[in-house]
Amino acid sequence: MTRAGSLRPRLITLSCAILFAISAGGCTQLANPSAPQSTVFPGSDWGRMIQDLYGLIFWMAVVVFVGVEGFLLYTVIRFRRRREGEAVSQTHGNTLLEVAWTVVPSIVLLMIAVPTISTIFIGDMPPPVTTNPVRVTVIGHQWWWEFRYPDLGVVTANELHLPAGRTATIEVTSADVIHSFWVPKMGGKVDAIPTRINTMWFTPDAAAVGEHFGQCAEFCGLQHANMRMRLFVDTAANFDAWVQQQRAPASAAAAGDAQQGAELFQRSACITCHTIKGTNAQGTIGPDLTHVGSRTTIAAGMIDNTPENLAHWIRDPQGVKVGNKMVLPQVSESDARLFAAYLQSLR
Amino acid sequence: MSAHQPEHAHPGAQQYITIAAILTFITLVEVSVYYIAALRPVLLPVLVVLSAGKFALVVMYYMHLKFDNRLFSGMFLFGLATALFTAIAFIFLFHLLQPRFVT
Amino acid sequence: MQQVASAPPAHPPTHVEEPSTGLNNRKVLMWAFLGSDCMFFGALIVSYLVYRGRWQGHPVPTDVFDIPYTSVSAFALLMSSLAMVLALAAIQRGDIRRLKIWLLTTAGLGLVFIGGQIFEFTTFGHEGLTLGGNTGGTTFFVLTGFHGAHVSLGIAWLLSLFVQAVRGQMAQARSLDVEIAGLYWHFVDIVWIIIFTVVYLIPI
Amino acid sequence: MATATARAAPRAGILARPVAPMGIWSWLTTIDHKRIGILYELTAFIFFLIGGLEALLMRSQLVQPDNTLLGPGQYNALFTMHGTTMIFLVVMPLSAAFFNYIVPLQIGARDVAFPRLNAFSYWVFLSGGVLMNLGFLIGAVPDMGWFAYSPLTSSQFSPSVGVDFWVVGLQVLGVASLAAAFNFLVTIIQMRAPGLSFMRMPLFTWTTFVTSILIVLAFPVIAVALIELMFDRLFGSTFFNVTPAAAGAAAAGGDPILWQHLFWVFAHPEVYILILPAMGIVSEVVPVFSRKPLFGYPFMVYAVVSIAFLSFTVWAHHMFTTGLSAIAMSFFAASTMLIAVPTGIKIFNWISTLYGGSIALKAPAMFALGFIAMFTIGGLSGVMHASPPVDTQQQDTYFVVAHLHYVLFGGSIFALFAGIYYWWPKITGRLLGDGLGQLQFWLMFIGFNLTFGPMHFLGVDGMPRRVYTYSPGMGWELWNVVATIGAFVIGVSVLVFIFNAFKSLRTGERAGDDPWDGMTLEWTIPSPPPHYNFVEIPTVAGRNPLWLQKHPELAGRHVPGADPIATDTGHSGSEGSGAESHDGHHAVHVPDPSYWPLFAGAGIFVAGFGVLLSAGGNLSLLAVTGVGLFIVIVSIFGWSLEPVNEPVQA
Repeated sequence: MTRAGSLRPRLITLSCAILFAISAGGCTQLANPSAPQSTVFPGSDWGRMIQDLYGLIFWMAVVVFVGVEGFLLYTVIRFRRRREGEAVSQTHGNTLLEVAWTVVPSIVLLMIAVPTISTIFIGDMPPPVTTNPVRVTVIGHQWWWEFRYPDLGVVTANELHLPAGRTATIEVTSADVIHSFWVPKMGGKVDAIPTRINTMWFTPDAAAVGEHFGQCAEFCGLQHANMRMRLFVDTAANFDAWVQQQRAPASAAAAGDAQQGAELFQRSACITCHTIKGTNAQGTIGPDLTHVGSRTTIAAGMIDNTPENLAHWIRDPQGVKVGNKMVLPQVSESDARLFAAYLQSLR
Repeated sequence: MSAHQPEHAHPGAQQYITIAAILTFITLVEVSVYYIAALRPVLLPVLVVLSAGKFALVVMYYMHLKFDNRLFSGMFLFGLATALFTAIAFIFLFHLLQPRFVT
Repeated sequence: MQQVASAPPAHPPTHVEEPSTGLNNRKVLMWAFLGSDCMFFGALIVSYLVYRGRWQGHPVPTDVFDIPYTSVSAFALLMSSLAMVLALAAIQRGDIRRLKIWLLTTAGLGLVFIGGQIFEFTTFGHEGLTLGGNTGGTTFFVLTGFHGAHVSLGIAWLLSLFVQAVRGQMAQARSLDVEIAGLYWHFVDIVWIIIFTVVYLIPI
Repeated sequence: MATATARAAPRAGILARPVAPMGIWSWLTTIDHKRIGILYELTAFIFFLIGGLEALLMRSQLVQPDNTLLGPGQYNALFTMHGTTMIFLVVMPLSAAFFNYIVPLQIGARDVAFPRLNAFSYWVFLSGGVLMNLGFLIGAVPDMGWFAYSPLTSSQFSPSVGVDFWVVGLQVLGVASLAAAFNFLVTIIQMRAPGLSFMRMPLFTWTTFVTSILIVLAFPVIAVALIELMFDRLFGSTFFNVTPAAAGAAAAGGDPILWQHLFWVFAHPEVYILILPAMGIVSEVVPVFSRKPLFGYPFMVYAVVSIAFLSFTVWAHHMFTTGLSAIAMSFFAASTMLIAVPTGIKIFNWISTLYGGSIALKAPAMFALGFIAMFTIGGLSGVMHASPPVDTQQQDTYFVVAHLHYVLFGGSIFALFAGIYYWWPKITGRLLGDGLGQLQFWLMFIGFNLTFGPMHFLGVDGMPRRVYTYSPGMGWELWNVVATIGAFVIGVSVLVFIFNAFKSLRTGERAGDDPWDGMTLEWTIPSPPPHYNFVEIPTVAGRNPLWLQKHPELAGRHVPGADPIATDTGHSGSEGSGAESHDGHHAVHVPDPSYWPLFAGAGIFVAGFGVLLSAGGNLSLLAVTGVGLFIVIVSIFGWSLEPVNEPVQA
């Protein structure tokens, strides 16, 4: 027993050191700022409230983790069997101890529950800053996002623009199955459910100006993995400029490839599904293309919006993203190039 | 845990018929209150109480839970209570509780 | 017909271990089943209640309900419970003749109920309430249909007891068989007590 | 012997009674709880290999960004079937295998309360498992996720019959689970040996009892949900359908959220159905291998019972992103956090059982310790999801995948392997090799943490679940490679186990009655037990009766004087001949085999198959279902007319 006794402090130190090393290593990794969809670098007021809560629970969990696992490890090493048939004292329990580890965790959980519930109610109430909010309706489709700004008369797809410092109130719904709207930098996800409208709000930080990634977070069928989006947090001036640009009808194609492409487009099946404001194209099944040339990606954030990619997409949408609703008659390579030139010109 | 409940502990035919008379009476009341316009505002609680009474009478006397081993009551009531809790929760979730923030 | 070498001697295998509680296994099973069935009907009834007041289009169930008609068939089912306990009381006394009468009465009242339900479903269908028409029709038909299936199963059970009684296979010692069938039958009845109130009588 | 006890020519039933003592028919017609337990174990293990293969395929696809090993449809089918298989065809039946084999032994019974119902449960389970996997043969595998959220499951968005295979398969599996749960409920209430009061029952029997209650109350709800989904798909009802059946028609009016509520009212208790038996196994293994009785037995029992109660009040914590009201979210958050209290009690009591003991680090103990360590991590991340705002960042990410695998793999699977190593000698009469067991443990432990540990990081870095591909540059590449390597290490550990099992069956060390210095009644009888289990039903005078009998000096505060197991032949040891030498009036009651459970199970298979045939749109094929139900009804009649035991000719 004396041998074990002298071993004890060293064992405690050792096991705790190992566990702290593991948790600390974990924490550094948990904070990977280079991941564009990281959930722990909030760029909005709502995101920060969630992060504060997460931080509180996380560090409590680390303490409990180190305590419990350390105690377990220590116990196993300290009381491992050294010879067969050892007699050990037959404790059956200790009511005081057991009441203690019923009450103490309850108190710890209460410390989590109170800020949790207050945060729930803050998120459920109208946003605290209501001066000049930006209202956006988000509609999930298999497998792309439609963004409508009802007060600004802007309709776009897959790329959401918001001004820094102004509260965005988001109404989320779906045109088909359940999706989930999620831009981790701004806060948690909200499900897009047909027949229902869910709401959330957040105010992008001034420091968050730039491009952020998001994607559908509720399994929605074949191409769930490729239902992505971008959020651009703009400065106030840039946002206003963007709105002015997006409100305008499609710029008339000048000449050359783009103009040939425009004529081709108006005669094609494209107009049954897509809208280009100011033209005959008034379909509502696919994304609004009025300013498609101003977007950075196509196919719901899958590929960059370059003339080559666009032409490839038009020639073989099922090859790029199997199962998507865009089913076309075969388009010749030269026609595809014309289409792409036209669409690229829609800025 | 008590041993066999002797069979003669079950009530006799006379009591069964009395219960049936009460059940008939409650059913008549139920259907009549349904047609009394003045009772419309309190129809819901009245009907709930009356049908709960019918339910309890059948369970206690015809199914003998009043006389039988308490284990049976426990098994049945546990299921019933879970079902009731779930049903009430659903009514809250779908009809009574709505998110406040709706623009 | 070799026996396994390790088998115990096959003395008359009548010795059954005394159950821990002194209760009958099958009766415990039936009560456990009824506790479980509460959840089954609870889920069906709650599906109806969730949509109640959110029905779209017409007709909806409350448009077509005929309360006096359904009251009569509900009453038939209620009285079948009386016949059922009288059948149980009869076999507990060893009165097989009355057992047969009451079993048949119970099954007959059950058939009246089922007949009423078939007629009701047909009428509702003619008036335009269909399974796929709106959530009212969907939840109403599936809920009451599964209750009807329970009743039908009960009728088959009662009739099989009746046939055994006619063939002279029922005796006072088998009163538990009748009691267990009765528990099932009464449960089906109390479920209808709830359905009748919640679905038919309570206004939106 | 054979002449004297020849059975009467079968008269009482419709069919001749099966009599073959060995061979395939004896297994097909067996109603011996031990053989049924072995059937469950083998079947579930085969499904474990299938489910594991599905996981390895998925991990191979995700090893690098933009991988093209699998297409989206294949990947979606794999994760749907992996989840469904592991839950319903692996963890539940593996637990059921131990319920079957061990619980009657622990309570001193010769069989379960309804042996034929027990066999029926197994055959229905097998039918459901086969129906569920039939889609692989015709290329229509369910691919809508194991949670089957409407309206993705409607015939509009999932016209393939894959969803129907899932619906029908799960419905049939539900029948099997319910039948088994009723049986174990009645068995534990009714068949306990004299003196074995509830508060003396071994913890594994307790968790079986509570699990059975959960099944009995939770499965009817999924049965209703599946019926409603089936009606929507086959008969055009509108429980969950949102969009109108025909263009121009009024909106169908269905609410997809109803499915989620019904599903999670079932599926949250289901989580405890998966974990409670594991906790029971650990509560058996930890005391035996530390040579101490379970610390705080009453608290452990209350914890199990309160977890069961609470499990019906927390379901909507799976739905924090669906737009619940603030009050509802607060309620479900609070009830979810509350469930951490009894869970914590269990962990502290296990560690306290170890504390001050003499811990033998043999394979069963290693797996049990692995369970405690890993389950703690899963529990802590669970508390994080219990907070709705935090959950909105974690829901449907790999963080949740990590959490659920720490609970269900680090939890349930580790505990089930602890149970396999612990009870294998009782079942087969031979020990599994401990060296190979240690190797398997460390491979599995390391592989498990390599696979699922990094998934926490992936989740925090924003990787959603159920994606078949991702782009480079998301910061997810490294941890996906690590996770894939870990998954293959787990695969190797399972191969080590299979090798160990075969080796043990051929040349394993003979176990004897009581290889671990056990505490409970199953270790008082020979290994493997004779088919009647106990020559004489023991009388129990305390918790851990065998332990007290063997070590009266350790009895501590046990009531002095009472013999913990009052039976003269309970420890006879030799190959069951004890019964013959015993005097005449203690005939052993063991039910005879029967064809009917098998036929009834086959009838259910045919009925389910009929629904699948008609799912193509031809409802007249429902006649096949009619035939199946007819077989079931005939079987039930044959079953109820057949006496439990054939009368024996004098």
